[in-house]
Amino acid sequence: MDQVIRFRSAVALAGRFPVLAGVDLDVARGDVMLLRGANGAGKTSLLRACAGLVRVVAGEASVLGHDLIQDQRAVRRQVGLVGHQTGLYQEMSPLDNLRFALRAARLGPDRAEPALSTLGITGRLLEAAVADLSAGQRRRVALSVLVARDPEIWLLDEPHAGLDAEHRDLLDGLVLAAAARGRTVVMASHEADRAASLARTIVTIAGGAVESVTAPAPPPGAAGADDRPRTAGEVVPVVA
Amino acid sequence: MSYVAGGWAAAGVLVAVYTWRTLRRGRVLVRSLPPGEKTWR
Amino acid sequence: MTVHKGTANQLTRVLGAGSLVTVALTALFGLWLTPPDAVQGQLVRLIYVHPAAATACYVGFGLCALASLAYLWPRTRSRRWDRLAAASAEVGVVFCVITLATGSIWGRGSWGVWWTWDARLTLTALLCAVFLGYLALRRTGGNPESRALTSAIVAVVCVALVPIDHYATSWWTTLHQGDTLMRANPLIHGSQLYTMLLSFVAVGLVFSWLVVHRYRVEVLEDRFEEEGFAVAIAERRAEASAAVQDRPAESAVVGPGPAVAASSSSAGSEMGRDGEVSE
Amino acid sequence: MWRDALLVGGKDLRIEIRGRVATMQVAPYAMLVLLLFGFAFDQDHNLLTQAAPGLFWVAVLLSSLLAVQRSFAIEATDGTRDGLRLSGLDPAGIFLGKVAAVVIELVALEVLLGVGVVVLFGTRLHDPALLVVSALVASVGLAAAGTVYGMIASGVRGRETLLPLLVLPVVAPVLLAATQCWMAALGSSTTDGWRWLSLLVAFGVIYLALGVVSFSTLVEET
Repeated sequence: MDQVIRFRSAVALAGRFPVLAGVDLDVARGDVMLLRGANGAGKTSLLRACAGLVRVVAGEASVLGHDLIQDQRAVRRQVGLVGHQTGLYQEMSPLDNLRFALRAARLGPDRAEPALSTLGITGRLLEAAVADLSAGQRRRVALSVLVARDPEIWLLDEPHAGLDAEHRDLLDGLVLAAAARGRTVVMASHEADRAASLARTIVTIAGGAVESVTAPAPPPGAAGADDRPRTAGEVVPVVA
Repeated sequence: MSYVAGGWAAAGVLVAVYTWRTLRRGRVLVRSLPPGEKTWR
Repeated sequence: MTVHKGTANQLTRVLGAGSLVTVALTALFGLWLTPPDAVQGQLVRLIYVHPAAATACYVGFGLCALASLAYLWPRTRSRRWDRLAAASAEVGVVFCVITLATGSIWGRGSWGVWWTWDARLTLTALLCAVFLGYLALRRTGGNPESRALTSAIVAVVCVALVPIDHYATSWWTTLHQGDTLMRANPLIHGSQLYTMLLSFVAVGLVFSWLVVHRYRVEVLEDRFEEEGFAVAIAERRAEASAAVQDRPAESAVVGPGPAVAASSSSAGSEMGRDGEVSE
Repeated sequence: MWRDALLVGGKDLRIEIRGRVATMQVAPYAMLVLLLFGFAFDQDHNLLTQAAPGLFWVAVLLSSLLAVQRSFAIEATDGTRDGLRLSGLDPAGIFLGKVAAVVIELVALEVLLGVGVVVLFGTRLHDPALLVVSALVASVGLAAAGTVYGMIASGVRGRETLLPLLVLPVVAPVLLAATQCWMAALGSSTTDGWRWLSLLVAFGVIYLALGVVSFSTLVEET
């Protein structure tokens, strides 16, 4: 299977704090991977390391064949990250933001409008300042940048947060369609049931390292599963 | 003559204060090293 | 096996003793044994401090720039150069302040003013301000590698600007001051000359002594950062197993093995740690 | 690089035109500084005319700090810093684009202030070419130095106070040279203005080259 992300004992720092303390991770092309873990476990840092934003200082790390330790910049054109922050210029309109991002990525600015309308940003919203949009709308604009760029790897950090039910379904559809096109999706989410139903692989992170890698659970229903004894590597059903 | 004294004193005081501060910083750091390796190296 | 106190060793003891002796000799000759000058009178005794301090200041800044260049050059990149840059810049600033102070006092004595917009004086003051900015930048913390790189860039630029500052201040002052304040360089000779040379030796020794000590302080601080880092990684790894053990203990016996290796439930690991750096 | 510079510069100017922060805050601030100088010198007309170039450039210098701070404030909201790093733009292009945007803002400000100086202080013109060229070159120098240090300062704690501390001593020769150029251009001194202009050019070239070379490191490390 074609491997797009490979981490071995990867360590990354935020200031002097080791946000990643020895991560081992393999992601295959076309995978939809869910990262789980408590707040501060290192999910966001792992996503940012994949995007070449957090420097890996020890161990091995390569994404799409680029060695992140040698050069963390080369990979950036081929990945897209939607994080807690939208990365949008508040004073500019969604359309201008998208056109800027597309031009920067050497893509045609005419992709902007279709991508925005995919996520329901149309009409008056196209020209309004991003600062005047609601949080959910801003998030949709940020996602439309990803849709317009359609990078090799989609890195999503809490993608469902702040979206209404309709747009959550829309997002799920986009993720599955991307995976079907051969894109790889890695997302961190606390929306366990929703994300787990999308995911083909579930990775649990704790203390800045990968704790377990499992296939997704059968549909939830085995409530109270927490009480039964567990063995290593066993699938932990996720309780909604 | 008082200018000469002032100039020399100013230079002396500045060097003395800086020396004291640097040496003390070093000493404090060395003291907090783990036992058995009480050197700056 | 001697237990060293502080950042001293044989080298610094020799340097320190040499500094003390030469400084004492310079003071003895400079303040008492040499005659007053024909033109400057007693004020000439400042010549045994001011020029040597000014030289030390420039040497410090130059050394900082050279060390920064060596750090920026990929083949010679090493934290040693960064430490040397930090140490020499700080000692350089100390001597820069001494230069400004003694220069100002000398000016007051011979020209009657504490400050004049003399080209060299202005240049030195500008350099002092520039390197104070450099030191402020160094104190901002953050990742040591990033700090070393950015401060090395800043140091090289600061020194690269010296020629521009030099022309600016000298053209400017020749414009402003019709009456030249250039001292007719008093011809010094004999004991005065030797004392002045001695003062350069003394200041040179004090300078190197201070830089060595300051460099070692930097080594120690780096070391504490790195050791703190090793501890932090261990703690970070321990978080994972701690999260498992933190769960309400079903029994008094905390079983190792499978329970630890198993993935922790999201509920269990949610407790205990919260609001950490997740960016 | 040039393409990216145009893109980033255009983006910064577009934001400025939409937000009008610099226009509505920096320009009034600069005018206010001029007005305060007028108060401080107590209507001594000769003195003000003599000092006008210096006062003008001090006002520009202080405003350039604000312009640079603004230029990096827009890169600091809601993850736009990461956006810039992820965008794949050439760092040298980002630098030149941001410098160009600041230069255009500064030149606009200088036109406004220049009119203000003439009205408030009543100065006369002697050598318009020198006046315009030196203003342009000095603006480039100020913007280039400001952008380099703005980038350095934007990543650290206490950036609001660190930026002036880093920038002001460094741009002091620009203040000196630009003032001398203007004094020559306004006929209030007999100094050789074109010689001072060469100093401004040297400063601008040094800082533009420095920014182009170092910006990739600075974007990554701050």
